[in-house]
Amino acid sequence: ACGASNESDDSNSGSDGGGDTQELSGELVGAGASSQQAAMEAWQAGFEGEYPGVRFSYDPAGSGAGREQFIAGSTAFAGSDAALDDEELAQAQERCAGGEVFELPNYISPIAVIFNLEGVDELDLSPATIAGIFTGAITSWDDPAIAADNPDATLPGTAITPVHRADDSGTTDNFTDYLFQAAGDVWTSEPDGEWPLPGGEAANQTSGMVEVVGSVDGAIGYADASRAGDLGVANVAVGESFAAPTPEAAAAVVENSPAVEGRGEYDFAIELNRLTESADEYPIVLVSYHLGCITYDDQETADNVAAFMGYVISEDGQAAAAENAGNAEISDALREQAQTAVDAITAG
Amino acid sequence: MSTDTQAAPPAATPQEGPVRVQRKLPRYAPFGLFAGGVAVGAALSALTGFSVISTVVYGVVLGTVAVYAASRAVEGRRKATDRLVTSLVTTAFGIAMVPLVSLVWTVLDNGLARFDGQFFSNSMYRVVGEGGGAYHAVLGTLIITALATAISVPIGLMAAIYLVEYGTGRLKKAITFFVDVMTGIPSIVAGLFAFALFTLLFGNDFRAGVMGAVALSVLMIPVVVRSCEEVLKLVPNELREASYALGVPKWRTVMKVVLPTAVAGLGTGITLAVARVVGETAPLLITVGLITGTNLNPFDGRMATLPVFAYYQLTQPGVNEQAFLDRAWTAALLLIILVMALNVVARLISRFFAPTTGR
Amino acid sequence: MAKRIEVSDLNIYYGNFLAVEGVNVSIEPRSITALIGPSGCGKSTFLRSINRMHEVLPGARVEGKVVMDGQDLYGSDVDPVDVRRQIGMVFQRPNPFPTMSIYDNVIAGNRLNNKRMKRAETDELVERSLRGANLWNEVKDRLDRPGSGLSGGQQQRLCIARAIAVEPDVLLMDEPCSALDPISTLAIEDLMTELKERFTIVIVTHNMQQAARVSEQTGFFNLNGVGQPGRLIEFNPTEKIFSNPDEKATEDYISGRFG
Amino acid sequence: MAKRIEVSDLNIYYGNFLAVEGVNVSIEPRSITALIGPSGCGKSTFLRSINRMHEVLPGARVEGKVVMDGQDLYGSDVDPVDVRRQIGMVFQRPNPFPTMSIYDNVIAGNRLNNKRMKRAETDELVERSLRGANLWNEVKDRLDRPGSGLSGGQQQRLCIARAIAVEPDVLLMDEPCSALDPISTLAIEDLMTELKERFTIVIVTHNMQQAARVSEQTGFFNLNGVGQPGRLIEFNPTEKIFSNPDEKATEDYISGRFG
Amino acid sequence: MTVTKAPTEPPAQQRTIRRPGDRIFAGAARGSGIFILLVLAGVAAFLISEAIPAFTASSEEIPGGEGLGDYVWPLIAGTLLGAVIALLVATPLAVGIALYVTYYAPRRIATALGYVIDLLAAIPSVVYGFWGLAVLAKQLVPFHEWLDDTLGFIPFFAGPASTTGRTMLTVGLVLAVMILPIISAIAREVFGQAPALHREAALALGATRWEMIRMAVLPYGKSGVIAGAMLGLGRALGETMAVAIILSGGAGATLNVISNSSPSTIASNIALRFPEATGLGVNTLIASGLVLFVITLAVNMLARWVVNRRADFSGAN
Ligand SMILES: Nc1ncnc2c1ncn2[C@@H]1O[C@H](COP(=O)(O)OP(=O)(O)OP(=O)(O)O)[C@@H](O)[C@H]1O
Ligand SMILES: Nc1ncnc2c1ncn2[C@@H]1O[C@H](COP(=O)(O)OP(=O)(O)OP(=O)(O)O)[C@@H](O)[C@H]1O
Ligand SMILES: [Mg+2]
Ligand SMILES: [Mg+2]
Ligand SMILES: O=P([O-])([O-])[O-]
Repeated sequence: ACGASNESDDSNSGSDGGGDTQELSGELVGAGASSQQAAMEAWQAGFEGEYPGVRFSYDPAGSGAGREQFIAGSTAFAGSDAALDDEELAQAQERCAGGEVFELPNYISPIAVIFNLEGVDELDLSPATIAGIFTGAITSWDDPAIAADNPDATLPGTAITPVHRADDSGTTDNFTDYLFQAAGDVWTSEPDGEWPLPGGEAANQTSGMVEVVGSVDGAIGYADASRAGDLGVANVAVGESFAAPTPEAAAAVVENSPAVEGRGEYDFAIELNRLTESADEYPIVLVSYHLGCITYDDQETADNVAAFMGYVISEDGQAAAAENAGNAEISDALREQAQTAVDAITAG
Repeated sequence: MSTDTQAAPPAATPQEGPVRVQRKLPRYAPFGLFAGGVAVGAALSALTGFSVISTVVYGVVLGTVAVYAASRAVEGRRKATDRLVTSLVTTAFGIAMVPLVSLVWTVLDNGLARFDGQFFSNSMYRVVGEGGGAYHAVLGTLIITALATAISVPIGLMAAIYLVEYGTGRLKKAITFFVDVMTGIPSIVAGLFAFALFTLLFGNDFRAGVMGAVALSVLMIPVVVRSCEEVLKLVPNELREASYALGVPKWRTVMKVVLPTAVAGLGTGITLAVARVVGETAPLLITVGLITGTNLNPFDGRMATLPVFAYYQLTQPGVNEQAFLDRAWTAALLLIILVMALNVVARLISRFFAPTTGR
Repeated sequence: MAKRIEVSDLNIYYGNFLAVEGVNVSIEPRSITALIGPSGCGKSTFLRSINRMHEVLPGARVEGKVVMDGQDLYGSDVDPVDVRRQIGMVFQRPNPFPTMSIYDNVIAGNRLNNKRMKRAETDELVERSLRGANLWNEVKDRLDRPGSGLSGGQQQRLCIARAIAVEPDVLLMDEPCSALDPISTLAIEDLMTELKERFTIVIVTHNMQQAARVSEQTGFFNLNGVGQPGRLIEFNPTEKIFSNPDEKATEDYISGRFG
Repeated sequence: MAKRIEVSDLNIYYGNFLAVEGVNVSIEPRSITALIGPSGCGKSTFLRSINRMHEVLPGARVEGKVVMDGQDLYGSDVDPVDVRRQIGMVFQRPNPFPTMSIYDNVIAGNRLNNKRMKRAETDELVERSLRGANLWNEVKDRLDRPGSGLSGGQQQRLCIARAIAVEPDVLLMDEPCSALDPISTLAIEDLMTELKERFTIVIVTHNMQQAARVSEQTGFFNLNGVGQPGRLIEFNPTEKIFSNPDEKATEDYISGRFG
Repeated sequence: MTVTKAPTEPPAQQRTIRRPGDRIFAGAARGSGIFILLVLAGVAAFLISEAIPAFTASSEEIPGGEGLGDYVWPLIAGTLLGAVIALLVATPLAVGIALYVTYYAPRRIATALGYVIDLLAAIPSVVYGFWGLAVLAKQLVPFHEWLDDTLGFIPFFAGPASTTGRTMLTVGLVLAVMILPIISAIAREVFGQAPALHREAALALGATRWEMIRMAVLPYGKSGVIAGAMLGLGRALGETMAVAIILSGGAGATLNVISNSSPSTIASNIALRFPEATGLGVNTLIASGLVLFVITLAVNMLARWVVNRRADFSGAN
């Protein structure tokens, strides 16, 4: 009687094509990265369509919080912009009845270098130039370094306002990781979720970043490519050419990156290849994982997690997410790999 | 300064009247002078590069100075001071209107897009992209706020009563002092505290609306105590004595004489306290999280609330960004309407009880 | 149900300030006792100590005994609320409840104590009390209006009506007529004379004619100097006080000037 | 600097309620005028309309003229603040400023006009005013204490001191002695007699002996019934009023009972 | 009801017996007061126990690698700076508004105007944040430049002026708007209650409206204004989301309120870092919360000391 009009059991369930809704019940609780929130909405909606009996919730509390809650056992799975470190891995295994942990790179999204410069729509930037801009070494848009990357462009003398994230974020972590690996001497700070340099213009969340870059002529920042909107998006030097942050290029770089060494059978954490020279790959990519147990204490949770992860990596699931969040779909190779983990989930 | 302001100079006495009517500015002179000041201010700001803010600032300053100077010259120091304060006080009100209008305009401008039936009847259950609504979040906010109010108002009001009617010595001092300290607890810390408390009591995976209500209560209680205390202090002792002298026990005196006399102020205070917490995001983010469906049971499971809903819609939109932003602003608009409605209810209640003042 | 009140060795303090010292007096039942004396000598303070209203002020306290029909009102087993229920009071400054209508003000003593009464009963009580206080005609058409909209004298009479509506055994009145016109004063005096058939009445007044007119016993308070405590100088039948007082101070005060 | 006040066709309203109707009277300078009448007939209301204190109440307004030495006090070019500066007032209920010391209360009015008075001057002024109000001896040792800690009568005298400290041309007093003992009353009466050499004084009193003692002129207010406006029934020299009034109503009222 | 003169001898009330109703009611009132103290003690205990690891950790382990002191110091500066700006701007404004509503505005619309200001309290802090970011900050850019140009010699306005306006000054102003309704609502209540008796006493002495207010209203309402200001200050010190959204924070301690490198505030820093924080990071954030707690304590002690110096003349009763 008190439900929302779109929640009544009979009206909606299974209406979108799935046909055979399955008999699962109970709860499925996850928490973690907010980066995948938009994709998660799509996954949740699709999953709830197929399994109307399961009460699903995902708390976009942040990757760190997600990992902690998972380890503490208060959630069944976590979303995380970073793979578990060794210490966390040990704790996670303990939480998983002493068994194995899965880490699936299910959300892949290119990070765009966004800019707002009157009269300039196209911009190519090399890693060293980007780093120079963000360290404050390059202060004006007509700097020779930028001109060298863009021989054909007419660049104004506008001052550059570099904008970084004020909050601790996966986006910053990946962006600084890229600069650290690709920019050579120009960038010396260790990669970190918190912006490592003092001072400068800082903005909260991707939305703050987009707002600030959008409001200041001469501003430059970095954000999830799907959120760039009307802002200029720079092409980033890859080898001899410049690549745009397309989903395909992002998926490609993930597929071709090596796995992290010495992890479990179902732990597919990867070491992103930031130094790729392939023109089809875009190196500034954020990968957000789903973390969970291979063995759960109870059957219900195991079934629910398996069903959810199965849906997420399915073509339907990936397509739904891509449509809502603008991220890259995982490749077939990654899907097959992930499927082995999903199949292995049991209770015990 | 002191010598030339001595009393009203008899020189300033015009016509025959016995009341030493000092010369007076004509009725509309202050307005005219003020307008003149604003005009000069506009000209000045045009010289220095025209902008709305500088025009207003220069204008108000010059207008005020013009009125003061003219009044000072014609009517003397006291009258001039009076006019100056009138200008200042009116300006203060005007200044406050600027952000208010701007804020309300911003919220209305952005929030009316989705102010439709669907928004009130639908939740976000299985909604991707466009559509959906905040039905679940509205109910969540109402339930959690009601719960927080139910916790905070009795405790806060009783504590205020203690402070005003019973308190003595150290305990009173301690409570007054620490209630002030409590107002400084950051909302996010309140959330962390409630989270830790419930985790301690009910284990790791316990999540419920009541956690949020407790977090909000930590923020709300000091506001209730402080504002109620101030209002109760204003009830004249005469009335208490009149009641005691009729053989009415103290507690009945408090309940039936003191509280009704102060009810209008209490209403304001409690409304203020509710308004203070109803829009809180951080503590709810930590404690009750967010779900897409409707949960009406505050003792089990996560709940959606309007501020958290708005926050995520604003900060984590999908590709179809506008749909998310629209939902966020409409949620904000709804919050404002909610508090307004509450305000009206409080006024009605107090109108019902309030003393009709006479001499 | 009138009561005899015996006060012995009463000292009354505001914090550390001794305001009234060593009062010994016996107040007869079914009589009117008047208290007179210069301003600030402690008449109000003494009056308030009889029904334990004094102690509601922070730091205020008394030493000594106030015995009503054998029971020490300051005894450790006595509830001040019960004392005040039996000893009513009218204050120097009228203090009707601003949240209540005139009607509700009159029956406040009953209402506030949650006494259930039938509507007809309360109507009757309100009319009787207001008539007693000589206010009925002026307010009978606006009983539902707030009590604070009345003139000063009307307010005072409303407070008198409120006090007699609870039918106490003893009625303390602190200058009840100081804000009243002669007609109302007369009515109140008649009322007192009527009430004393059943009640014990103690009245503080600056109007010595009033004291002479209505009271059987008169007490004269005085103080030796500023900062000194007030004392009950003389307590005697009113006739004697006004014709042939024992004390020189009393005579000086009374002959100084009449009301 | 005493002033003659002429009131013509004055109607005084509280919102839509006509409280006082059609007052015509001329108040002589250098004299004391007493206003008497039953409670609620509008004496206070009329008094407050003379110095434009009436209009501070929401909805309160007047019609008609109050002319002081040829100038209409309700004229459009007259500032009520100036009116009140010259027509001082003492209220029925004492109202010292609770946040000020006794000393500061006395010179509160003077401080307004003259920010920087020499300490010696103010000391002198405070003493003179307090002596005038017969309060000096009682409070001289605690001038720096809050005015609210005094007894009712002391507070009233403090207010009188405050009003005379600004030396107004006209002094309005609303039952100034109703809370005072005979000695203080006498002192205030003496003070009035002294002040009338220079000032015009209007006093509301319920004490007809007081009216007879101190006033030259007396006005009798009355009202025909409840809800009716009060009227000035008779205005005559005091002697005449008390011996041979023109109106039957006056005679009835006065002979009804004295003080 | 003031506690100025505590009786030196045992008060007479000791002998007073209380009726059951009174005992229960008084007990409930007292219990509520004590309960509040317990809650606060709970919060303090929580903060302390969670903060201890951060205090005992070696300085390299603290985020930033320079130790807890270096981590928290800029945050303290930022917190105080923002709150002080807010209080300095809001208190006089709120008093002005309250006076306007109670004694200056046309009577018929006065109450309505009061509610209008209350609307400011109804606006959620997230909305303040986005409004500050998208509307106010931009409008204030020229003001920042003007301050830099004309008052640049004062350390507070040393510049360089921010090009986005997302500065401590803007945050202070937004906080001022947020606390305005709190202070003005309480001030309005107490000003409105100033006894007519005393207001009339002032007017009858020939006081102008302002002088009447100074003599009879302000002294009476002083404690209320202070109470409101303390509530407002608490809110300003603890405001989380609005500051997190508006401020371009994260820099070291500075007095400069108009540049784009401001220190963050304690509360907003917690909000920005907490979701991604793990282990000692969490402890450090909570330690900073404890510091804010102590700051609030100190500020209140100071305020109380100032207020109590003339408590004898409190207007109430
Ligand atoms: N609340 C109080 N705190 C301290 N002292 C007080 C208080 N009330 C009265 N006093 C002092 O106690 C003494 C007696 O005061 P009280 O009011 O009893 O006088 P009173 O005889 O009733 O005078 P009046 O005729 O003027 O009413 C005075 O010196 C007065 O200043
Ligand atoms: N604030 C007010 N609002 C409405 N009516 C009022 C107000 N004050 C007084 N009145 C009414 O105006 C009439 C005259 O009152 P006023 O106070 O002038 O009487 P008074 O002659 O001074 O009486 P008293 O001798 O009792 O003081 C009364 O009917 C009273 O009820
Ligand atoms: Mg007395
Ligand atoms: Mg009167
Ligand atoms: O996805 P974020 O962690 O950068 O907000």
